[in-house]
Amino acid sequence: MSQLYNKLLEDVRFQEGIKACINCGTCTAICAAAEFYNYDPRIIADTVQSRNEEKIENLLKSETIWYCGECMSCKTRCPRGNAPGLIIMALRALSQELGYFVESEKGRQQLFMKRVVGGWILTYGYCLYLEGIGTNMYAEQGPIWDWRQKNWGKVLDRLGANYKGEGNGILRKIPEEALDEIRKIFEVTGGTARFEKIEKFSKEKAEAMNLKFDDGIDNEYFQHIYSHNNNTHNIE
Amino acid sequence: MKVEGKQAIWKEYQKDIAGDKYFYVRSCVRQNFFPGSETTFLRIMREELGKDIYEHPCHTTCTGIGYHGDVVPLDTMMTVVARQFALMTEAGYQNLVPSCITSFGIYTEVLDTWHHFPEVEAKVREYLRKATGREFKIPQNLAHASDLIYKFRKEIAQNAKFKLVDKETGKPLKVVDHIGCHYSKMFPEKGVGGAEYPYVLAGMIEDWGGEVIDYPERRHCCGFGFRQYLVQANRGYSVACSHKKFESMEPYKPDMILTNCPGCPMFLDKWQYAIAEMEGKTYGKDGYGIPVLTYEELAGMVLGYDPWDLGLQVHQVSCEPLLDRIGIKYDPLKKYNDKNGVSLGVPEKPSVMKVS
Amino acid sequence: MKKKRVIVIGGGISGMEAATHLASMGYDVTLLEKDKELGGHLLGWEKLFPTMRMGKDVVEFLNKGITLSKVNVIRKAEIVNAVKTGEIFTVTLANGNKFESDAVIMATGYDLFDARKKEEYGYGIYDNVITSADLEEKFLSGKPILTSKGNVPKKIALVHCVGSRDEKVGNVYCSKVCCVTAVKQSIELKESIPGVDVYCLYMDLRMFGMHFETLYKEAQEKHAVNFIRGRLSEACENQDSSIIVKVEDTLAGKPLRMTVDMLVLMVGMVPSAGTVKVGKMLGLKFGPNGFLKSMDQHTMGTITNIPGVFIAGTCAAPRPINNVFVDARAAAITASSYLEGYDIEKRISYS
Amino acid sequence: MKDFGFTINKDRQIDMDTADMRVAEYVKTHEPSFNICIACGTCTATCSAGIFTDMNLRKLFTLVKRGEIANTRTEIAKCMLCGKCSLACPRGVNTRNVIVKINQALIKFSL
Repeated sequence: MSQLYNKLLEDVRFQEGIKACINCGTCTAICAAAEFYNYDPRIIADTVQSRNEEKIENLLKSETIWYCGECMSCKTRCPRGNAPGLIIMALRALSQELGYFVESEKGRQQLFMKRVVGGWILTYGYCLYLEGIGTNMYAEQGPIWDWRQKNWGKVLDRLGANYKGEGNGILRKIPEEALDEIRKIFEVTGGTARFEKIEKFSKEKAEAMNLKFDDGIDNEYFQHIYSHNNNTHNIE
Repeated sequence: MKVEGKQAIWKEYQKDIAGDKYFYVRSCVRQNFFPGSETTFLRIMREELGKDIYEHPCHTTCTGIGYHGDVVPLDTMMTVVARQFALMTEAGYQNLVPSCITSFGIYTEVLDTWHHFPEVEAKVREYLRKATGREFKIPQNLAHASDLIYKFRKEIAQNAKFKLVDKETGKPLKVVDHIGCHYSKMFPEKGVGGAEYPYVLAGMIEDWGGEVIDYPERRHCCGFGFRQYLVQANRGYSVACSHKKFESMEPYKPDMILTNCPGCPMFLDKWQYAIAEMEGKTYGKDGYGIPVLTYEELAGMVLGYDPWDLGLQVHQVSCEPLLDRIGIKYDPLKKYNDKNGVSLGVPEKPSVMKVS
Repeated sequence: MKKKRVIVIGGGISGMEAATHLASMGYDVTLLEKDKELGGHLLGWEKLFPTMRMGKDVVEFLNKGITLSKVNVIRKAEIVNAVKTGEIFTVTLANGNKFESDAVIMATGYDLFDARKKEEYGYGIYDNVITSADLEEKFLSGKPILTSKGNVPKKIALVHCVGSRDEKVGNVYCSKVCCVTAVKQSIELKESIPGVDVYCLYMDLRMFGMHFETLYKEAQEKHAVNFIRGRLSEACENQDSSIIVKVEDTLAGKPLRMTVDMLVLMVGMVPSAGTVKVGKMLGLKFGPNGFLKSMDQHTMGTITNIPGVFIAGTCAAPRPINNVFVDARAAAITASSYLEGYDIEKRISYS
Repeated sequence: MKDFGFTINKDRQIDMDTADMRVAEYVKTHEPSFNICIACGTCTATCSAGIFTDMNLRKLFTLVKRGEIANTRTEIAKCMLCGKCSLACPRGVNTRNVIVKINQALIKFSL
C-alpha cells in the first residue's frame, strides 16, 4: 500500500472525492481547465486510485495538479459520485505539506497565494483588499479601476461603505481582537504551519534557482512566480 | 426549447428560505468591487421589506479564496466558519445569509462534511474553543443573499418603478443569467432550481418583466479559478473562460448579463474591456460591451434607485445604454461625483470598447 | 380433481409466454394485463436486435400461444389488492372482480428510465433530444425521421447508459440491452437517412449476446457508424435548436464537442410501477436495485421469498427478449413443480 | 493592442464541427478495415516503435478519426512499417496499410 495514498486518505475531501472511478470522462468533458490546459481530471482520478507510490509522487510534483480552477463542475456530473476537484484539493494540500509544490512552475505560485491572499486575511480579515489590487499588477482591471485607485476612500464613501471605519459596514476596519482570534485559529488548526512550510520550501527553491528571495512582493523570486509562464501548459 | 420542461425541474428544487431575522456576512469581493450592491441589498431588505438583518462588526472573511487557493487548510477554514456561527449564535440569530457565493458554498460544504463526519465537527468545536473560547449552534437556515431577493421578488415587482422592458418597442429585455459555480454545482438541492437550470436569477428576470436567454455555455465558469486569476501567469485561462461565454452568448444579442456571485460580474465586466484591448472585439451594440449587473443592482434599478447610488459608475462596461432602453433617468454629470457632489474626475476611456 | 389455478400478472412477453406454457400443461391460467392490449413494451418496438426481425412477428407468436392454449385474459386489469391467505392467493381488481389461485407469476416488467431525471441532457426541454423509445416510435410510424423543425438530420448522436450505471440517478446497474439497441438503431438511422453521420457515445460496449458483436462490427464496417468512448457530460441547445454535446474522447484523452441535429438517449430499465406496487402487496423482497429479488442469484432464479410466487422477465432484472422467453418458461416450470408438490427449498443447504 | 502579460488560452477541445476529416476519409476509403478498429490497444502493446518511442498507434488512429492531425506526421515517422501490429489485431484491421494510407493522405493534402 502506498504511503502517499494513505496520507491522502486522511483528508476527508479525498474520501468524499473518490470512491471508484470508471474512467468515463464525464468530468473532463465539462472541465474548464481541461479546455484550456493539457489537463485531464479523469487521469488524476485514475492515477490516485492506482495507489502507486511513484505515480502519486510524480503527480504531487507535477504541474497538472495546479490547473484546476475548483469550480466543482465535475462534482455535479460524475456518475459515480466522485469529485476530482476535491481530489485536487487533497493533492495540493499534501504537495505543500511535503514541499513538492516547488517542483513545478504552477506549484511555486503558492507563495504568491500565501503572501497575498494569506497576508490580506491575517492583516485585514478580508480575502481581498483593494489597496493590494493595483492596475500595475492587474492591468485588466482597466481605466475604471485606475479612477477608483485615485479615489479609493471617496468612491467607497459615495457607495455607503465604512472604509477603515469603526463598527459595521463595507471594508470597515475589523477590530484587532477579532483579527487576533483569526490568527489564533490559524495557529491552532495548522494554517500558520502551512504558511511557514510554503515560505521555507520556497526560500530553498529560490536559492536552488538562484533567484533573489526576500519578504514581501518586490523580490526576484516572487515576481518570477507571479508572471513566469513557460507556455507549455496547453501543449500535448 | 420547451419552458415547461424547465418549470418541472424548478418545482423539484424548492428550497426553504427563512422569512426574517437574518445574520448577514459580507463578501470580500463584493465589498471591494461592488460596494454599492451590498449597500443596496441592505437598503432593500430593511427599507423596502422591513426585515431584521443583522451584521456583526467582528465577522471576517470565511477564508474562501485562501481555501480554494489551497493555502488555507480545511481545518482552518472550518474553524473560521465555526467562529462566524458562534457570532451568529451569540447575537441570537439562526438564519445565516452570506453575501458571497464562495462563502455560501463553503458553509454548505462544511455543514455537509460535519453531517457525514461528526468527528470532524467535534474536532472543529475543540479548535474553536481552544483558539477563542467560543461555542456555536449550527444555523437553522442557510440561504445566499440572492435567495432572499428571489424569495421577495414579487414584493419587489409590486413596488417596482421600472420593468425590464424596452420602452420603445415594449418588448421584454433579453437577459442572460450567470450563476456562481459554488451556488449549486456542488450541492444541487441547496440552490433554487438546482444545478442545471437554476431559477434563482431567472425568477427575478421573469417577475421583473424580462426574458431569460438560455445559451450553450450558460453553465460555464467565468474563469476566476482563484489562483487562475490572481496569478498573472495563469490569467490566460481565466480570460479564456469568459471569452468562451461571450462568444456563445453573442448570437442571442443579450441586453444584459445578470449574476449572483460576487466575482463573476467583475470578471464578465472587466474581461470585456481586456478582450477588446487584446483582440479588438466587443460584444454589445455599437461597439459597447454587454452590461453586467449584480442582482442587487438590478433589484435597485427596478425599484427606481439612483443608478449612481447602486454603483453602476464603477462598472467598466457602461450601463447607460441599458438605462436608456428601459427609460431610467440619470444625471450623467453626477456619475463620477463623491458623496458631497464634488467631481472626482473622469476615468480614461478604453481604446477599443465604447463607454458612455 | 379440480384444476390448479395460476394467476399471471402482466401481459408482456414474459407473462404471455409463462401463461401459455402453464395453460398448455393443463393449469387454469388467468392473465391480468393493465393495458387494453397484450404485448407490453414490445408493441412499441419495430425491429429487434440482432436479427432485425419485426417485433410484431414475436407479438403474433405470443398471441397465438395465448389463444391456442386458452389462457383466460383480463385486459385493463388494475390491481388494487393481492394477498396470500393460507395457500390461496386472491387478487382484487379496481372494478371489484376477484381472482383466486394456487400460484402467482409476477411478470410485471420494467418501466423505461425517465430521461428527464438526467437534467443536463435536456430531455423534455430541448426540442431535438429524444429517447430510444421515441425513435422506435418514429420507426414504427413509417414516417421519415426529421428534426423538430422538419429538416432531415445530418448528424445524430446516440448516448449510451442514460439512467444506467449512474449513481446520480440512483441506478448503478447495467440495463444490458441499451448498447446493442444503440447499434441497432444506428444502423437503422443509417439505412433510413442517406448520408447521415451517426455517433455512439459509450462508456463500454457491452455486446454480450450471441451475434451482438457481429452487429457491432457490421455497424462499423458496412455503415461507418462512429463510436466515441466517453460519457456525455452535458447537452446544450443552439439558437437553431441543434444540440451541442460535450464528452471526453477518452481514447484520444481530450475533451470533445460536436453539434448534432438530433440526440437520442438510450434509456435503461427501471422496475415498473406495477412491479413495485404488486410486489409490496404480496410481501415480496426487493433487491438493492429495486427489482424483485429471487431467493438465490445462481440457483433460485424465478423463485421468491413467498412460496407460490414466481418471477419472470424484467421485473427481476434487465434482460433482452431471448432471455425473457427462457425465463418465462423457467418460471412456468418452477411454478408447475411447486403446484405438483415439489419443494425445491429442501435442496438449500446454505443460508 | 495592449499587452496584459498574458494571452487568451486557446481551446484544446476536439471540435468535431470544424475538424479536418480529409485524412480519415481518405484512409476509410482506401483501407476500409480502418472502420472496424475497436481501440483495444493490442497494436500499441506489440508495436516495435512504441517500445523505443512514445508512439501510441491506438491513440494515433483515434486522433486521425477525430481530425486531430497536427502531430500525425511526426508520430507516424516513428513507425518502421514492421507490420507486427497487423498480425496482432484481433479484428483483422490491416493496421500497417492504415499507416501507409495515412502517410499518403498527408502527402496528398500537403499536411
